[in-house]
Amino acid sequence: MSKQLGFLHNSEKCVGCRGCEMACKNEYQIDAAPQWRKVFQLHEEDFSLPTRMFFSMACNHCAHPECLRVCPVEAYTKRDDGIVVHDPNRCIGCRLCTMACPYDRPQINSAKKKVEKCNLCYQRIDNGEQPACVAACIPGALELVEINDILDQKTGVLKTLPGLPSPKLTTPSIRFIGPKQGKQIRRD
Amino acid sequence: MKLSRRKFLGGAVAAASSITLFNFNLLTGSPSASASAADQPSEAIKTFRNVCPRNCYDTCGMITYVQDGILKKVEGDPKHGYTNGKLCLKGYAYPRRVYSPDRIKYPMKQTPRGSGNWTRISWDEAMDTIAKKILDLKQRYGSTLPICLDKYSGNFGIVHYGIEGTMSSIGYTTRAVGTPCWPAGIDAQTYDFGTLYSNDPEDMVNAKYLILWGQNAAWTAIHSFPFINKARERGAKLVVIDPILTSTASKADLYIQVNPSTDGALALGMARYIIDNNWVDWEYARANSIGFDEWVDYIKKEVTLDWASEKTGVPKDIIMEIAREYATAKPASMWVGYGMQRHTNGGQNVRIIDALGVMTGNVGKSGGGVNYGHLETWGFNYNAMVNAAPKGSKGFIGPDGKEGDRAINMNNFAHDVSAQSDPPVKMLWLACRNPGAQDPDTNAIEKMFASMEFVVTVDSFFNKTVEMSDIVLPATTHFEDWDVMASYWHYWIGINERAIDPLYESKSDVEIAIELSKKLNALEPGSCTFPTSGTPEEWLAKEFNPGIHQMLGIEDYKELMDGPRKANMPAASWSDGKFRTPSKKIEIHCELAEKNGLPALPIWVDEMKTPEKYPLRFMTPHPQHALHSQFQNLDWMMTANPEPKVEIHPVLAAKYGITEGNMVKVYNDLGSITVKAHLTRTTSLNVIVSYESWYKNSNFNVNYTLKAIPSDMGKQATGNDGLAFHDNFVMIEKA
Amino acid sequence: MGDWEWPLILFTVLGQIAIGIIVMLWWLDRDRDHLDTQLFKQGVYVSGGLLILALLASLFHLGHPEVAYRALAHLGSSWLSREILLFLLTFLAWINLFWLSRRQTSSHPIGADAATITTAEIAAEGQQSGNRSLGLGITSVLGLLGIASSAMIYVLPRVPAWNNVGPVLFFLLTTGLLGALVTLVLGRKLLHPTQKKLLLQCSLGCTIASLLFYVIYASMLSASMEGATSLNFLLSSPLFWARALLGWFAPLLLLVSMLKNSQVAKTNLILTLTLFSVLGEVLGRALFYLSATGIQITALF
Amino acid sequence: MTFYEDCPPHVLEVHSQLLLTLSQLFAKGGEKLPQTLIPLLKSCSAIADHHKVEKLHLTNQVLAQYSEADDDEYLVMCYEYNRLFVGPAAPVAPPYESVYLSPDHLVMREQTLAVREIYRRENLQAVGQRHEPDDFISIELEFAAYLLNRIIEAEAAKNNAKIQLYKTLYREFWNQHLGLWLGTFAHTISQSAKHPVFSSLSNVLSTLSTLHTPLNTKEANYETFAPQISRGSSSCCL
Repeated sequence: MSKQLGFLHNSEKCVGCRGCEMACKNEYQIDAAPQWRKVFQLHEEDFSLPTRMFFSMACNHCAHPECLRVCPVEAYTKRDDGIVVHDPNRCIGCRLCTMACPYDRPQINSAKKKVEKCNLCYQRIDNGEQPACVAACIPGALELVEINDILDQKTGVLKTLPGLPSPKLTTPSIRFIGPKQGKQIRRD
Repeated sequence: MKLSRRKFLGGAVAAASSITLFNFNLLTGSPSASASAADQPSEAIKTFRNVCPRNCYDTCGMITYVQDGILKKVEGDPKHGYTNGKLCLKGYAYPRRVYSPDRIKYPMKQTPRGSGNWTRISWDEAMDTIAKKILDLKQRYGSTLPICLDKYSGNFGIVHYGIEGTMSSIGYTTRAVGTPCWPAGIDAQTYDFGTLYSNDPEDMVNAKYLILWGQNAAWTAIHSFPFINKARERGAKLVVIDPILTSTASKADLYIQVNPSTDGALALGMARYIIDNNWVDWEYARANSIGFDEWVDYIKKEVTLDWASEKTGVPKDIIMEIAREYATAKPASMWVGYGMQRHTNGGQNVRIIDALGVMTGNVGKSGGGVNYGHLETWGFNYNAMVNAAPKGSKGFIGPDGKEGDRAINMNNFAHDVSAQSDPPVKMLWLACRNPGAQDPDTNAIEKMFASMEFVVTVDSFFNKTVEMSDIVLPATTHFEDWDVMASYWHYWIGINERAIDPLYESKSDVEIAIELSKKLNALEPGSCTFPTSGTPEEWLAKEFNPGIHQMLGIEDYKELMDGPRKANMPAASWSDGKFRTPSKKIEIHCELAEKNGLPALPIWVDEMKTPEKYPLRFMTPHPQHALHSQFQNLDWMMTANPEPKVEIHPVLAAKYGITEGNMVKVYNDLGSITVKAHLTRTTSLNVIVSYESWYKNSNFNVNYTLKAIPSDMGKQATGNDGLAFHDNFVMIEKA
Repeated sequence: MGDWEWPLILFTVLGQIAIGIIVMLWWLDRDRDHLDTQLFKQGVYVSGGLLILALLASLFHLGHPEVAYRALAHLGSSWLSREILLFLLTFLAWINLFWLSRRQTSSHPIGADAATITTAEIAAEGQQSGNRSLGLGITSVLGLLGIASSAMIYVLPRVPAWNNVGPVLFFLLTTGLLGALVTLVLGRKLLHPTQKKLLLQCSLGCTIASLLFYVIYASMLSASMEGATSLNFLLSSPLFWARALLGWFAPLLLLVSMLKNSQVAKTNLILTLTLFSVLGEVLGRALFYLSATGIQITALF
Repeated sequence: MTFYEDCPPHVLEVHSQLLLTLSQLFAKGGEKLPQTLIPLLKSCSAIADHHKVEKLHLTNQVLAQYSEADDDEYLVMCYEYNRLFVGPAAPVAPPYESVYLSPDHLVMREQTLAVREIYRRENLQAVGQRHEPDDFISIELEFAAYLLNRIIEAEAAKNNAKIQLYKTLYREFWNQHLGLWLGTFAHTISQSAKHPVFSSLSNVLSTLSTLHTPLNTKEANYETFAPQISRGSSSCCL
């Protein structure tokens, strides 16, 4: 594998507008229930001051994808650029990947009885376009990046946020810029 | 399984002959079927330009992808310089709106109203029934005044003003006048500057200091964030003043949880400190305004920092800090949100904030401004709206002696409709409006609707208002219409093409007017002046005029099909110093206000007192997944946000024994709602918050508890005072 | 928290009984002639029937059972692929047993006159029982490997309650316990008392081991947050206490009293004991799935 | 069990009539039940007599009883019809194939395009194409009736090639479309129908559906259906 693509999510910029979540659904006209990408609001108590802080998460295209490891039909493949692609034509709906992924990103589509997930819009990337979610992010909080040491050595780049499973499990290809809190003048 | 077509099809002739043998009702010979087309079942994808017509700051440019006549997906229009090729979560959900099986498909009649007994009727029958009712009322009462129109913001497309035109063309009618959303602030700016006119929001990047005052852009104006962020990257500080720690406030450098309705006191405290330190831009203020020194004297005499601090709950040092920063960071920009003026002193508070902007010389400056909204780009012909009343129409004699429509207050609709007696209101026409969900005092609305003889609603979904109607007419979505949309925030104008054919039997408001006109004139020639011809695109074309052409730098509306255009206006409003007040200056001392029974000066007016019985303020701001009663009913939204909640501070909740997820009854004299509790410290101890919305298959409606208390301003520019939505007081208990 | 996974519960428990029977037959067959041919036949048939049922049940877990064969595609890293392969091989080995059992002449009643047996018959029988033992051995080994693979599927880093030796241990103990008891039921009229005793001792051993390991396993669980959630779920679930009663305490009492009082031959007791244990194991397996708590994103919304 | 298309022409005629009367019932709507219920009853009786379907006899009794209803009763039926199928409140059982078969339960999905394509192969198109979904139940039923009539014509002309072709086409259309959703549609109606006439209508639809059961079980699973989806889905999707 020559490189590993992934997401850089800037929680400082993310306002939880959920545009990415719906842009993903719009691009693929995903059914109501599955949420390939989802915006999560962090727990208030994880911060010194109450706040509305968010991160947006789709498939993390892990360096050690558990979905790929456990899948009995090889529905998952990892491309040279690190994208973990799920092929619904191979999927038999055994749901093992949904048990194995700590991020709950492969999700069963109960109508199709198959699993589906974010494929990082590889066809758009191959066309030189941004993934639909990144293209839709208005505050510029979501970026497509190459996950490498240079990125990890940058100050402020985090491997995880409070409330997320340990990255040791699957080595997810996502990095964060942590939420920053301003000063608050409160009445409680 | 795949059949070779040529084997059994001798071409069109064979098919035609077979058609003669079988009596088709729903199928017909297909003209397009040819051997070559047969190998290409799908057309290439076509794209169309649309503009989101919702009541929203952002009015996004959209690109719609259509294949085989079916809308496949939507994207932002990259040629739109403010929305920049991106949509919000609601915008991306549009395909679900168009193709939801829940859509209203045909004209339908309910007998009796509210029974749920609906029959499908033809357009002809619908128009016949409506026309006969109109003529009947006209005959019985000698005018069309018993017919009342309530239209507002469901679709802000210019051609949709054909709804008003429909009414004008049948005679003088009763009109719900006003705007529920923002009139107090509009009047405040009208008194001060002559009208509301904000800087180009893209100009926010030039601000060195940015105060968002009662404005939750993250939910209601998300496209402003790149500009705010750009300003911050250039070193600007972002201050958010809001009773609720919103998503926007969570991003601020400084968040101030002000006591609700005391924003004016905070601004006055700031003004006092600015005067004390002589950071006043005396030159600008004195050259451009009248009454400034009078106001300074008032402050020196009446306002102290201690008072302001006590009133607002904001520590003195913080008032001093923001006063210093706002006054000395030049330029500094303020964005006054619509939330903060929904109080009984809301307009007055905006006037104080306006004066603060004037005092610091931030008005008329790029990177500055006291920005509220504008209507500078709305100079269309309103061709569909302007129809003379039929000859001999009898109207309502207004206080000025002129005969015309009878205006009633949109913001106290239930009461005002019922209060009319000469003649009484007997029929309602509702379009782009859902008073059943959005008006105050839902119980009163229900009663008023029940007292009507006839109610017609034009809508796309079965909401509370449709539920209370006699006839519902299916409305097209904006993808099925031709239209043009301007924004009340940014300076862009875009054309809205018909991307797909109208689904089922839906019609646009102008098409409905045409049908009605045909019918009325057939029944009683000359009874309706609405033109009976013109394609939807022709109707659109008639909205343009040289002024709009010049503003957009185009010669023909068709040029807009290449992309939206930005009005050719300076980045800073009022930069020419030509204010539109009677005095042509900023009127810090405003005689018009005084004439209207308001203080002439932007002085403090006390907020509404909390009633003893109902100690909790119930704020019901705009939701994230919906725009009023639009969007939240769609499947994607119901998955992402399945149920309403009420946000309660944990300490307050503990007092009432409420824990996370408990059902809570929120009530006052007017009514009650029961809703799930979410405990959060984003609100304060005496404020509970629930976001207004219409959820599918739910009767949740915050307005059951909301009294129609007017805000202090609105009459001057919008015809009626606004609504003090956020001065709603309740009690809670565990349900 | 997991779901009530009927197809998986049936597949694993029935599969484990099926293989357990073969293992027990193999064990009883370790000395020639000790395994009654009738019991061998019955055992093989019942085991095969259960194995087929188990495999069928597993299909119901799939969204698309019609393409279940594809599950063999990822032997490189998927324990599910390996499990399917091993179960299919076990089934092939079972077909061999089935074929052997069809050819097996009835064994002689215990205490029959040895003089009536010709040398040729002895030789043939020796050959037969040699093949039989080999067949049982191969089937047992493949089956046990299959069961271990089954268990390995659940050894997921994401699920602390499973990410340990627990699944393998418990699956094998179920195999031993239910294999022994069902064999005992099948051979209640055909087994020597000593053989019965052996099987009962085996059951007792498995039950005690199961209980002991469960206690250790439970104490291990509390180490991680998700494990603790699983544990809390278990301890507060009436199902768990039903499982403990049916699968551990009642069988322990019965087994101890049966072995102590040499009531090894009492059919009613054997049936009761087996019923309890089977129910206990089914409940235990249901809980295994129900209590699985994965490490996951914890967020407000 | 014989398949529809293998029946002799006079039986096909009976079936075609049932499809057409059902098509007309849904096309004309709840307001025209006084006109569409009696023809439906007639064709149901013909089917019941021919196939000896006990359930249908009972159903026919109910239909017969209500086909003689007075205007008030017909009005009640009309309201119920609109509640079930039309609106304006979100209808309980929208009569469009894709609402049942597309995973997202919307109109104008891949099924709509697939039937449009099948009509087009016969040089036909829905009168309301692009306004009304092509997979509206009435259109599908009319098309099915049309195919049966083509078989009857071909039988009359003794044109074996055509007989085979139309039989294949009919089977294909039934197995990939009507047969896949009529059962669910009927079930949805029966779950919420508040008037006996619609329980009966549901019975007629499910009988229609089960008369084809041997074919359904053979092919009507997801896999045969999946290629339809991928063919129909737009190129802007994966």
